[in-house]
Amino acid sequence: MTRTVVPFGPQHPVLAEPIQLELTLEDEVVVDAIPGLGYVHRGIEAEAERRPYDEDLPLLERVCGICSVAHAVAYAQAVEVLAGVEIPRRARLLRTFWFELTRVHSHLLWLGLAGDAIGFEALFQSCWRVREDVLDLFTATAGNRVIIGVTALGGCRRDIPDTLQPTIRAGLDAVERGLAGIAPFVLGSEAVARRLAGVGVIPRNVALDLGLVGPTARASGVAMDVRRSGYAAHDELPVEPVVETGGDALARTVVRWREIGESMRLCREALDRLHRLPGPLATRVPPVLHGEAISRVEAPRGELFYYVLADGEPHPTRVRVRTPTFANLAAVLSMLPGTQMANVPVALLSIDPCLSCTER
Amino acid sequence: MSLPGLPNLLALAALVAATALAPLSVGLLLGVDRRVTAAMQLRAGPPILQPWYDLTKLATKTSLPVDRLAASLLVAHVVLAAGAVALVLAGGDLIAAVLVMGAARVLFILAAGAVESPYAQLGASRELILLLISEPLLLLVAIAYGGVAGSFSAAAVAAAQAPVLTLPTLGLTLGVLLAIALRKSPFDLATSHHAHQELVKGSTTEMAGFWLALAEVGHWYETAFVLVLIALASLAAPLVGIGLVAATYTVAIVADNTLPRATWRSALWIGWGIGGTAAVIALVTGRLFGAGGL
Amino acid sequence: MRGPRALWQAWVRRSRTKSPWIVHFDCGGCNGCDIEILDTLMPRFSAERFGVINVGDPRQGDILLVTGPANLRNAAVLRSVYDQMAEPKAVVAVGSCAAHGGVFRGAPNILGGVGELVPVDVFVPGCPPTPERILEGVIAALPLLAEPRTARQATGGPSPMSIVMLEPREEEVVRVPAS
Amino acid sequence: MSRLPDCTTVSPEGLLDAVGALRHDDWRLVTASCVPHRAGWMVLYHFERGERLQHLRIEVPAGGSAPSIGAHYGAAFLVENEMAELQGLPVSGLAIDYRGRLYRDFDGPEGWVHGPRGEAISALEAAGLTRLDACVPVVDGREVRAGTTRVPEPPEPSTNGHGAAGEAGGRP
Repeated sequence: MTRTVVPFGPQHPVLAEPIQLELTLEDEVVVDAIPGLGYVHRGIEAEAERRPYDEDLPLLERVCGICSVAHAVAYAQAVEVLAGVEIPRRARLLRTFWFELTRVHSHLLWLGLAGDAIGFEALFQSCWRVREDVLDLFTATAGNRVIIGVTALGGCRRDIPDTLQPTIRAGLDAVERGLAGIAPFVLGSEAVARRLAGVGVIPRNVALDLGLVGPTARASGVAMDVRRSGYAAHDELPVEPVVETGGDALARTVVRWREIGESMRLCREALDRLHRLPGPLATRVPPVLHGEAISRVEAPRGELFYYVLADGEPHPTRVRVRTPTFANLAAVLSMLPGTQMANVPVALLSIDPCLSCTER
Repeated sequence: MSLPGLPNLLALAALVAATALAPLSVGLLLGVDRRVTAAMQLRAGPPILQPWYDLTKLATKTSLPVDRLAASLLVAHVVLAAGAVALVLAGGDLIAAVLVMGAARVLFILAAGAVESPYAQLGASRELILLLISEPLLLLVAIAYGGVAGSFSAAAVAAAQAPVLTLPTLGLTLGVLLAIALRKSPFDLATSHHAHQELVKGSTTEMAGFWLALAEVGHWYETAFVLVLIALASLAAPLVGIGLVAATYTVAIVADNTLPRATWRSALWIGWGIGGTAAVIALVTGRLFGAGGL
Repeated sequence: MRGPRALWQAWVRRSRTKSPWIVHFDCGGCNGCDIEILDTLMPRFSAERFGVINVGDPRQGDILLVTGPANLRNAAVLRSVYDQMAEPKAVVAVGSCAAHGGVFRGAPNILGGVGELVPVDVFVPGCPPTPERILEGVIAALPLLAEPRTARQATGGPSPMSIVMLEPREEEVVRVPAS
Repeated sequence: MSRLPDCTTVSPEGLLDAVGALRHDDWRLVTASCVPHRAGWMVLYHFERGERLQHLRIEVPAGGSAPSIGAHYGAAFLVENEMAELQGLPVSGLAIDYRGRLYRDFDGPEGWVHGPRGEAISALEAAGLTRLDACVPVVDGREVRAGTTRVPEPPEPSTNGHGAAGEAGGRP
């Protein structure tokens, strides 16, 4: 039995982001994994405590370039609780639209990377090709491809006028055509299923013990979805959690794939309700706040948690961000021992890790 | 193939030229391969000459210091691999050529394992598994050729007319070998042009610049070796041969673009299951219907 | 008619500028630029038509694409990755953060732009820059790959300190509305 | 002034029992938030069950420490290490202790580098690059290197901002 210590990272091409995993291998089987973090830690929480409430918004949007809408909405909600304001219905619907579109783009991005991790380059390329259509929708509605900055404290900064609706619907149709095109290579493919099945298994009780969130938890049979708490427009657009019981990389793929469809439906319903809906875009939020507030949203990777403490200063006293990957990192550590080295990227990617989120 | 009518010196010059040109034509093939793959993924691909550009660039980069043992092993690897190709081109013994190629690959594995990086060492041990898949298959192919021609000399094989049943099965085995030589699969062994792999570049992780170019040339010779073996079977019937290569290549590239790549475990089964069975069928039919018993 | 030596040199220069292998390094950014870099390899932008390959191994790379503000722990890794690359090589700083720290400038664990650590040849502005701009940045760095840095200096070619700053396009200029 | 609903204040000594009771009732640990507060710390532990939230609050005076809740929630070690490193809260009984080296290679605010380029570079060279080897988290009594695979060599001292490493090309 030869023991090798393989340093996985910090600069490893499987992930675009730096993380280090010290993998101890016995032959080709991982027996131990220890994470080394800190390569993308910026100190955003500390920096947010030095900037005014409204200037924190662009900063916190850049906690993560993929799910920036989730961070913006979560932070704005916390501030709105502190201020005790209700945001207009139009803003809630708009937030839901962009949020769910973010989920579509994030899941497609992940699916592509997962395809890449199993050496299926064509799937990688196809998923990202469809994702381009989603990014086009962001460009059409917000003017930027990735970090779109549409959220404001108390509502939204941008509107989707009714004249733009046909364009957006055509775009959504294009995305759905693209999705139908790649469907045979995702869930329809026996070879893909065989490559993913049984990799990185997390049983339901372990998922509960570790406090996993998001698609990772749902794939292990835990029916949790923060959207059920009815934030943004989810009080009028309810969501049922997509649950699978396999607990492996395949189940996580299935969950995310089905969530893409669910999010497309939510986008369309939000658009329907926005049509001819009068009303302002935002409510005014006072610059000085008191108290403490908690806000949770269902980011593409799972529950995103914000705690904001205000002490009557023009800037928050404390902004605490608990990102989904921070919670799910424990899953990686529990699933890697016993995994074949060849499956390490698949197992690691199956939780959809986002390190710029994790370390802030 | 030997050229009996010409003076020996001229024949030698022709042999050297052919051996030198062999990897260059493989580079061209790889260029086409990258274009076709890109087209299948709806991308614009690189120029056809891209592998040559890559090789020239690598060879002329400022060399980083490299382990002396690894360096000499790499040089020996290329020399032996070229020798194996030359041996077949000269009409020599196929079995000997296969063994020389095997030795060349072993030298490469030693070169990869000679450095301290765990990625290179793991890559080397997987490269060894790949060798264990392909080397027996190559031997089987050589023996099947021997059955067809009644002799192991490449010249005799080129002259012999292979039976109808033998060619497709041999083609299948050689197709599997080609997929391995092009490093299409298995993915986790791949020193392919694919960055997203858990061993980074596996066996070539620690090689750079000129030394990486050397490894690349050796790798092109391996591919050339398989191509020359394919050509041997088809000299008597060129159209069949070209058709076979095109068909196996198409299958390989379609599979590459519609399926995830195999891990080394599944590659072992697929390689031996398909390639081995086909080779054995070819061996038996070649023996039964070929030019004469051994 | 040029001699074989000149022909060979022309071929080498051509090869070097037509085969940029990319090493992507995230020095603490938010993922936005990193995903856009990967996006350049996708069908819409098809970076491979310029010979671009995304290699994971710095020893085999030609162009270092750095994103993100320089994070204090990652700074040492960045320097090490840069040192491992063989000449000729070039550095492209992608995004506002890599240029000067961007929105994170002044954050506790941030040093500033990556220019503090490695000699940057091209700055690509944007938060994040679009894939087109990133490709433009890579193409702007290609002439630098024709010769090693020392040779460039000796012959008076582009020097290591000559920085190409891509000008923002009209549509990329953000005008802050007077509130 | 809004305060958190469902928030119970307990003493640091009584924390483990309170957490154990919640664990027994299948509450999920969401996270913990640490706020420097009156020369000490205020720590909130957030729990969730069936879309309901509940919080435990402890106040740790200066010089005191918070007990690790890793016995009840194994995954808490990350957030506890984070609180220890970023807010300076001493956490006792950590199962995996990064010794304040989870994110940074510097101690506290005085090690944070600000200021113009030259100073930052020299500070990094003086402290960061050379001290990277010193960041050794301890796991189960064993020291684990958090450095890089290819151990970064301290760069050559340079006269300008761009270091001699630029010309050297290869590794030293």
